Order: sequence, then structure tokens, then C-alpha cells
Amino acid sequence: MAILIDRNTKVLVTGITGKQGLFHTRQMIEYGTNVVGGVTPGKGGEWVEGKPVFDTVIAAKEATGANCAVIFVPPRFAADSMLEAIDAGIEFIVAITEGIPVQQMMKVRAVLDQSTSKLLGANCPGLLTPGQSKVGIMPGFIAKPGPVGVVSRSGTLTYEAVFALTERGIGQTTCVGIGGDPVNGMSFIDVLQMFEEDADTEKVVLIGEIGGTDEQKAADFIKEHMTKPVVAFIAGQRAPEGKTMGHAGAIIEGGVGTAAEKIEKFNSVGVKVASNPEEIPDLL
Amino acid sequence: MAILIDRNTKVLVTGITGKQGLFHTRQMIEYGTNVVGGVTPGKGGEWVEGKPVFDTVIAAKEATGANCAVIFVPPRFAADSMLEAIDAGIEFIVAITEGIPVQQMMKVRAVLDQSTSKLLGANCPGLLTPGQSKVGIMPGFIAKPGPVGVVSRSGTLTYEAVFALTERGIGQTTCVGIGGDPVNGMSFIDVLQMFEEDADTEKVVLIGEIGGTDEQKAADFIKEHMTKPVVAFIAGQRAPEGKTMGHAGAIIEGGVGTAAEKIEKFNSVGVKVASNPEEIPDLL
Amino acid sequence: MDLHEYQAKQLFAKFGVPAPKGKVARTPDEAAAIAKELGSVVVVKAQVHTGGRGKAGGVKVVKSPEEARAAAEKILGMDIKKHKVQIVLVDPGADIKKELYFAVTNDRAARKPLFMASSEGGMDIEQVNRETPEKIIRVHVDPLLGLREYQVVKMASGMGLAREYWGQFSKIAHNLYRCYVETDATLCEINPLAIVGTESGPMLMALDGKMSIDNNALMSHPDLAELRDASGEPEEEIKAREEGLNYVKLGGQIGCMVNGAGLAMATMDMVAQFGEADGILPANFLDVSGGAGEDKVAAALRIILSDPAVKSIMINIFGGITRCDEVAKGILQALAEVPTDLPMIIRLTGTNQDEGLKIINDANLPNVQSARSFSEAAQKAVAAVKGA
Amino acid sequence: MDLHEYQAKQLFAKFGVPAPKGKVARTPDEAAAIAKELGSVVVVKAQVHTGGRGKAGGVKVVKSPEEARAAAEKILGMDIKKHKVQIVLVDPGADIKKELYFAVTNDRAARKPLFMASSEGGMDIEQVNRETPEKIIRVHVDPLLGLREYQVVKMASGMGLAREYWGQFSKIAHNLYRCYVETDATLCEINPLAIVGTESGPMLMALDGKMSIDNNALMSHPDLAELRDASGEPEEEIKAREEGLNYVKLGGQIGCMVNGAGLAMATMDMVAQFGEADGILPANFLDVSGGAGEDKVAAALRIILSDPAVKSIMINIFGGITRCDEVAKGILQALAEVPTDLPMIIRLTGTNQDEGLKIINDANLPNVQSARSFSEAAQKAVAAVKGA
Repeated sequence: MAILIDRNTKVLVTGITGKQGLFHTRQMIEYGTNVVGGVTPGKGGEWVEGKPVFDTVIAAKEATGANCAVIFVPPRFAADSMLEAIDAGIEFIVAITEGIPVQQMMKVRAVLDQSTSKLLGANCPGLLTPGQSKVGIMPGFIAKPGPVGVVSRSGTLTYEAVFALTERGIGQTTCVGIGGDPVNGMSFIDVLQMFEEDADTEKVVLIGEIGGTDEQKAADFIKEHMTKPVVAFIAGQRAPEGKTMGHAGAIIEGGVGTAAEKIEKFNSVGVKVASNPEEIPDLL
Repeated sequence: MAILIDRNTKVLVTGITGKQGLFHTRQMIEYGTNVVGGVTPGKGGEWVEGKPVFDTVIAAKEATGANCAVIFVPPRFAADSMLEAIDAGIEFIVAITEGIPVQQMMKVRAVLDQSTSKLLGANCPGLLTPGQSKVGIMPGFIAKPGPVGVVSRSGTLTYEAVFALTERGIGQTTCVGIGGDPVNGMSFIDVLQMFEEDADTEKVVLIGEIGGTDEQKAADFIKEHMTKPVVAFIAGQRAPEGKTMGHAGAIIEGGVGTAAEKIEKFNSVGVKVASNPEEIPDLL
Repeated sequence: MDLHEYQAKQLFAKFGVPAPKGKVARTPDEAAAIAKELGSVVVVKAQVHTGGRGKAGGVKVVKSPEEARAAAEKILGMDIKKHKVQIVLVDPGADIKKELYFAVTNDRAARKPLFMASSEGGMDIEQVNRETPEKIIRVHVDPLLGLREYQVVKMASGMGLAREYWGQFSKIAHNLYRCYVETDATLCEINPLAIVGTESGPMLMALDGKMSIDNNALMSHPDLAELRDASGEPEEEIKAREEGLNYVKLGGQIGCMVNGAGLAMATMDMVAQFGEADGILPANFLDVSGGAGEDKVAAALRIILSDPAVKSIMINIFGGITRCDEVAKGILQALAEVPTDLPMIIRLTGTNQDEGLKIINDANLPNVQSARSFSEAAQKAVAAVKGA
Repeated sequence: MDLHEYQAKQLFAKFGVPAPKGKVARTPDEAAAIAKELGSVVVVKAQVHTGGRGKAGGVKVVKSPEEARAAAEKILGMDIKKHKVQIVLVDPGADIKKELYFAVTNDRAARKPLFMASSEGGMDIEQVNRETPEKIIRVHVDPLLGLREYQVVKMASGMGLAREYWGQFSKIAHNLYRCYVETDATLCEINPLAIVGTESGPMLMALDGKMSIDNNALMSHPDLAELRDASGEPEEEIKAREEGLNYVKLGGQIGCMVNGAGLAMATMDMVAQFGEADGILPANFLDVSGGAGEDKVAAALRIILSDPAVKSIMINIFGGITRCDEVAKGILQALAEVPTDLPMIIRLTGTNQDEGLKIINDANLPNVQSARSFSEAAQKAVAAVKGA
């Protein structure tokens, strides 16, 4: 077992004919992901890597039975692409695209919350269930099957952490990059909950960053609801002080979200925090 | 018992300081309705008929515990007033205002469908539970308590039908005017369902009109889900042919919704149809 | 409120939906002058609020200003389904490559705007709907979210539009939706949306247009309210609308004044039930609507009395938001201004009914009878016509 | 991207939020000329991207052009929290009756725009929030529905605004929301929103303004992107932004080039972990971000090499969407253009790592070492500085 994706997940690639979409479609297929087709408006009827291309997500879903869509379209089309996937009833949407304005994401989120779809990202590396399927841009070779669930706000730092586990012989159930945009889909808590419920996941690694309060909320969730051990790492202990968020921002956030704050919070709920990514395996 | 309102329903009047709002507030209080306050932006702190006036629905709700709001504000403020009541978590909203543009009502409806509030109207006469409470503009004296539920799309025709029942000694559980606007809140089906579930309602009277297909849908619902007898009346057997709805309209509606169509549909599911409102009591 | 084709196309153009640059004429000379200005082939099209003008000969393609004059001469004054043609649109002729259908309207059942697009344009779209419904691509718009580009793609793809037109089609779709929203339209229909040859290559263009505006929204759109062309309508209906009344002339002998559309319809049904065997029928549908004060009621009565066919008057008021005392005052006020000895049956029930009846009775008018029930009122009104 | 006060107020005015008609000056003479034009009392205000300018003496109320010149002379060139003042805003003085606080911003946790309104304007709103949070009225806007009038009433009523200002306040609220939406702002803040006396009576006016624009939206708003005033920023950071890189100079000896903000922060942490004891620290934060091609990487290297404090370079790339072969090509390209013999530790892992390492190895550069692990790379980079 694993969470969110496995070898049976039928994946649709939106923006499949673009440079990034095409490159990662190849990588996904090579890894074993069940890519069933792609979407590029105006290119319906073409074929890419042996997969049919459609003009719309709904047409692609009807023809292929896809239950997952991964979004590679440029930022100015990405919100529309997410809304399209939600409208088409795609169960799980993974948005890789970086640079989507936050007001657009607030609209997407408002629609998402009324739907039954799940969204990962945007501006995330996607996810990977070792040996079965990867959806997004994570390099496949860094992971191997095993009992540890990984969830991360940071793209490349996720790879680093997974790689560190694999190097030490510790495999993963699923590695999930939730992305760090201010408004996005699944949160730490959503993923932690799934790992808690997943029979094969024995332990969980959480990779956080400075800024915001998502890690603090995750710590509260772990304290209240998790029986499985969690090890955390927070990047940005030496980060330069951020630009001012303005008074309004400070009032809302209720704090600047420093690494020290987050580490202290995790410690207070019994979550061990690694001092660097390579230390994570030692703490598991 | 009754449906939707009874003597305990706490009613807030929005637009209470307007001419219509004030007149009907008096009428409602006189009938025994538990009017707990009113809302008129900019008049918060004033008193009307011994009831406190607030600037906002949320402030009024917090102060009075209102669970019902009746809307008398002019058409250009009415959609906003409904959205405000939904946002404030008012359980039951009755919109009397006539003349709200349909595109505004489509937005209200979209928000309503994500909420737990119920909406009756707009452009409806409201409802009346004889001897207990009336919310809206129905004249109170026409009704008396008894076992018949009344639901109607037409304002004054509702009074006619209720009056005909009362004249013949047949009382009502609740009389509900759903209004005839193209996009509105509760439908025939919503109200029929409640009457079906209401222990005190033994029989139901349904008053329809030409246009649309709501009566046909109600007939299907009655056939599938109702055990209680229903008597119907459809106004407009001699109505002049309506102005063209355009081809697009005809395609969507799938028919022009003549009285003959509707009467035939009711007959086909065993619902007796009165030839004029005064005949309704005979058929019960 | 329905707009004329030329008004719809002017609005389309204003919102960025390409339409031919035609002009309207009210005389054959004007039509000829416009044809001369446009040069070469033009189309002369009757502007009436009804369909079927093509079959009725209300649309003619002509090749010279002289032919345009002759065509306008024939079309102006023509009677199309009881609408007299008073305006023609003179449009430049178009080199039509293909005709599509494209519209947005309110879908009452779904409570959302609905776009319909079809490759089968230029013909009777209802027939397409009956025979090959799959050729009409339907897209519902979330009223909070607006039209999204993926929905435009769904239509373009679904109707098999050649890809080189997708860009133009997308602009037209978004602009038509903006037109629909900003004018509070209930219908914006383009049939045909045609691919026409132009000097700068083939382009999509709205060759015909139909728009209806939500009557409830006209108050917020005074510029649109001014577009109303009532020239084909009966004078009484125009007057009624100005007074905020809903009046339709029907041709019978019993003038009806009722509050509420449902009750007004039921009143007509009731009158016919008792009178039809003797050829006695309602003279009109007249809904004074909710909240009618005395001015409105007086105006209603004046309009009824202006119809010479009326032999008796039936007033059926069930007071909810309308107060019977105001109705009574209105009747007296109107009778003072427009004296009549026509028999009048008055039924006032509901809010303030006692005050209302007292006002009527105190006035002590010889031709006025009251009635308690609905059927009693109808029977008395029919009897009054028979006895006259 | 933060805007200056004068830019924010110009945008407010454009969207219909009243603001003083001041102008900006870059010299004392310009300031005097503006003061003369405005007549009587003016306020000279430093325009810098930081707070606390009032306490730093960056705001002066003066009564004549001469005083304005003197004030500008003092303020221009002033250093406020490491920001050099290069522009002053000269605003007409205002007859302030009352100061409110009013802002709209993104509430990340609620995923909605949030309005905040308070009768306690003109002062430190964070203090109001700590001491009397009930004096800040908060209203979340549904991003699909937009700001509704009832929400405006809630704010006006909640902060006890005198009723004669509700009409003005409503217009300002709706216009500020439109400004926020149409500029893709992350913050529009007015503090104070003041009631000021004017010839035509008291009116609400934005006496100070702060706006931030979503960086992700600047591509769609070229006019706003042009408002960026980088005059206070280090040259390298400006250059980096032009190349689409995220660079912050920190002052240490190890130049870092990393892909991804999280990994870049972790790299800085790792360098400090091994080097801090010997005073060896990261020279910069540099995220080449996802999808960086060779041009971008070359530009990044050029920027790192332009810092004379850099004694060794650590390149830490974990290839996901970034392909290691492109990174390798980028490094070689940059080294060909900007030769260096600084020690360089390269760690390439992830997509196409073998191709990438082969390209580096084939180039056979004497000063380049590779590293497999993250800590190994950091240790080597620190060792290289120590050995230099």
C-alpha cells in the first residue's frame, strides 16, 4: 500500500506537448507511471510518446478513464487547467507549475473546497510511490520502497531527504512534495492524516521551511492525532530576515515563522528535529 | 406541528424601516409572529414597533438569536441582503422583494447551495402557519389551523386557495408561497418533501402556473415519494401565448409549459386537478 | 425586453464581437443611400420582434442602391406575424464560408448561464436540437467564476471548429459573455456566427443577432431601457408598461383588473368558464402587481375603460402587500376622472378588506356591485354583459 | 514587490480612492517648487522601502517653500534602516479631524482576501492588535463573490464611523478592493484613512498608503512592473532578478549556487554548521529555481564571481525539473566567459546526473572537485577556504 498514487493510478498530463511536460512525461513513463494520455488545447488527435492527446480534460477522462492529472502548463494557464480538472471530476490533481498569482489560487481553492477533488501544489515537485508510480518531477532513482512516509514543503530538499534515507537503506511508502506557495492544495495535515491511516507507513519524515505557521499547525495535529513517530527538518535557520510583510501581514500571521519558532514547537510535542537533512535517518 | 415556521421562530425583518417593511412588521406582530428585531444599515440603535434595529444581520442575530430573516429591501439591495443572511448563518430566509435581476439570483443561488440556509423566494408572499406565525405578506385572517399543507408558485392565488379551504372549514398546517421567479430558493419538491414528513399534514394542495417545468417535476416527485394525497390547480388555461423565449430558451426548457401539459402530467400520476380554485376543497 | 437585430449587433460590436457595419433605414430612400455608401451587394432585413421574417420575405439580398430601394419599399410596412415592419437594417453583403450557431442564455433549471455552440448554424437550431442534439455543445458557466477558457476550448473542439479560428472564437466567447453579464441579458444569440471572407483573410462575424434584456434589470441600465422599440405594440400595452402594469389585450367583453399574475390568469379562466358558452370572454389580462397604490389602480382602470369592447368590469383583488383601502380609493379616483356607467363587479378580500369595502359602499355608486367569492364575481360580470 | 507611498497613492487615486495631490522630488529645489505650487503647509516625506521613517526624522511638516527645501535637504540622502532616501513626496498639508486604519490583504490561512478596518488609525496598528484587538474589524471576502455592500456596512458600523461618512467609505472600500484585484496586490493599506476638512466639507482621504504587488503577477502587469524602484538595492540583486534568479548577499566567503529555496536555505545552514567555528560563512543565498537552463546557471555563476569576498564556490544541484547536464553546460559556459581559479565544489544529483558529471569531468578543470553528499560538499567548500 501507499498513499495517493500507485501502479494503477491513471495519469493524464496537461501541457503534454510543452517542453517540460514532454520531458517529464518520458521520465514518468520510464519510471513505470501509468500515463494514459495528455491534454493540449488545439492538439487533440495527436499522439505523444504513444499516448493520445486531447483538447480538453473531460474528453481525455472519458476516453482514458484517467483519475489523476498532472499540470505542466505555463503559469497564466495553470489556474484554468486546475479548474478544468476539478470540473471534469478528476480525483487527484498535481500542479507542478510555478509562478501562479495568489489571487488566482484563492479562486481555485474556493472551487476546490466545493468539489471532491484533491489538489497537490501548485509549485510542487509532485509525488512518488517507489517502485510503482511517480507523478511530477521528482527524480525516480533517489527513492526505494519501504516503510517511511515523506512529506515536504520544499522541492529539492525533498529529494535530499529521500536520497538520504535511500542511501541508508531506508525505503519509503510515498514521498509527497506539497509545495510552498501561500495558497495551495493539500497541507501537511492532509498528508500526515493519510500516512497515519496507511497500513504500510511506519514512520514519517516532515520537511518544513521558515515562514507561515503550517509547521506549527502540523505539530499540533501530530500531538493530537498521530500514533506513528515523526521526524522533522526545518530549512532556513541562517536565512536572512525576510522583507517586511507590512503590518497587515504580521497581524494575520501572528508571527514571522522563524526556524527557531518551528523547531521549538516540534520539540514541545515530542517530534525530533534533525539539524541537517543527512541526520534525518539517524533520528528515525 | 407545522413546517418551516411556528410560534417559536425568531424573525428578523430586513428593511424594517421601509414603508412595506414597517407595514408588514406590524401585521406580523399583530398575527403573533415572534419578530425579534430588524435590520436597516445606518439605523442601528433605533427602535421600531418596540423592536431593536441593527446595522447588520450578524449583529442582529448575535443580539436576538434570530433564526429566520424576512427581506423587504428594494430590489437593488435584495441580493446583497440574502447573501448577508446566508453569511450570518440564518437558517431560514424569506425574500419578499420583487424585481431582482435573474443573474443576481443565480449568484445568490450558487452561494446558497454551499450553505446550510434555506431560502424561500424571492418575489414570494412568504408563508403562514395558522394560529402561530406568519412571515411575509400573506393576510393572516384567511387561514385557520388544520391538516392541509398548501404550496403555491403564485402570490394572490395562494390566498385564494387558502381562503377557499378556510371558507369550507378545512384548516391548514402551513401555507407556503414559493414565488414564481425563474431562479429562486425552495421548489415545489422541497416543500412537498417537508409536508410528506410532517406528522400533522394529511393532505396537500399545490397551486401552479403556466411556464417552465417545475410542476411536471413536482408530479414526478409525488409519484415517486409521496404517500399523502395531493390536489393541484394550474392557472393560465386561457393565457395568451407568451412572448417568444427565443430558440435557445425553447431548447433548454424542452417545451413551453402550457397549462394543458401540466394538467395532463398531474392526471397521469393520479393527482386530481381542480378546474378553478373554489373546486379545490371538493377534491380533497 | 427583446432588442432588434440591429440593436443586438451594435451591442455585440461594442463588446468586441465583430458584426457587419450596417445601418438602419425607415424609408426606401434612406435604404438606397446606405446601400450606395456600403457599395456592391447589401442585405435588406426587416427589424421586427418576431421570428420567421425570412420565410415571410422580410430579408432580401440586392446588388445596387436601386434594388435596395425597391426591396425596402416592399419590406417596410409589411405585416409579419401581426408585426408591422417600420425599420429595415441594410447590412453589407458577406462572403460566407461557413455558418455556426452560438448563444448564451439563462438555464432556469440549472440556475446558471448556458452557452450553446453548434457547427450547424444559419438554420433552425430547434430542428438541430430535435434531430442531432449531439451537434449542440452545451457549457454551463458558474455565475461566480465566469466563463473559463477551458470551456471555450470545449466548445471549439466539440463543434469541430478549424483550429485557425480558435483564437477569434475565444475572444468572441469571452466578449459575448461580458455583453451578457454587463447588459443583464437573458439571451445573447448569434445565428449565424459565420466565417466570412474579408480582405484581411477569413474571420468570424455575427451576421445575425438576437438579445433579450432582463426586465428587472432595466432600472439599472437606463441606456438599454431606451432601446425599447414599442412601435409595433398596441397603445394600451405601452401605456400600461409606463404605469408599471402588466396588460395584454385579448378582445373579449369583460375588462379584468386583478392583482398578481396567477390570480389574473385564474380570473380569466373563471370568466371563460362561465361566459364562453355565450361567447363572453375576458377583454384583457391585467395584473396591477404587488404593492399597487391608488395611482396605479386608477391608471389600470383608465386603460380598461379605453377599450371600447369592454361591456363590464371585474375587479378581483386579494390583498396581501396590496391594501384593499388603497385599491378602493384608486377605483373612486379613476371613476371621478373617467366617469363610466358600465357595470362593475368588485371583489376585495385580504388586507384591509373592511376598510376597502366601506370606501366603495360609502361612495354609493349605482353601477357597482360587490362579490364575496371569486365565482360569484365572475358570474355577475358575465350576467352583466348578457343583460346589457 | 513593494511600492513607494507615492506610487500606492497614485494607484489609489486612479481607482477612485481620494488621496492628496502631492508630487515627488529628487532634489531640494524640486521640493521647494512643489511646495510653492501647492501653497501654504506641506508635508515632506521620505520614500523608502522600510518602516519607521517617522521616528527616523523622514517626515516633516513645513510652512513655506524655503522650509520645504531645507527639509528635503535633510531627508534626501538620509539613511533609514540601511535604505538611502533618494525621493521625497511633497504632499499638501491636511486638516485632520480623525484617523482610521483600513487595509485589504491576503489571509494565507483563510485563503481569502481580508479587510481590516479600525477607528484607531494613524498609529501602530500592530499595537492596537495586541492591546485592543476588538477595535480591528475583520471581514473576509469570498474571492469568487467579491466585496459585498453588507460587509462594508459591517466595517463602517463596527468601527463606529459617523453615518455621514458611510457613503464615502463604501466607495473607498469597493474601489480599494478593485485596486487590490486589478493590480494583483498582496496588500493595499491606508494608514491613516483620515477625515480631513476641505472646502466642500469633511471627507475621507488616504493620507498614507502602502501597496505590495504579487511578484507572480508582474508578468501580466508590465505597467506595474515598471514601478519597481531598485535604487536602494545592491547591484547584484538587481542583476539577479533580471535573470530570474533569487539572490541575497550575505557577506561570507562561500559562494553558493543551489536549486530550490528550501535546499538553498539548507545549504547555507550546512555551510555554517561546518564553517562557523572558523568564521567561514555563506557569501549569499542563490536559488536558480526550478527549470533553470544553462543561460540562467551561467548568469548565476557570473553574479557569484562578481563578489570579491567569495573564496570558494559550492554548487549544490538536486535535479528534478532542472537537468544536471544543463547545469554542467551552464557552469562550463560561465567559466569560459569569466575564468576563475577559485576552488569549486560541485554536487550534481538527480535527473541526468551521470550526463552532467561526465560533462564536468570531461572538461578536466584543475580547480573543480565533485562531491556526492551534501555534507561532503559543504566540508570541502569550507576546507578550500581554510586552505586558501
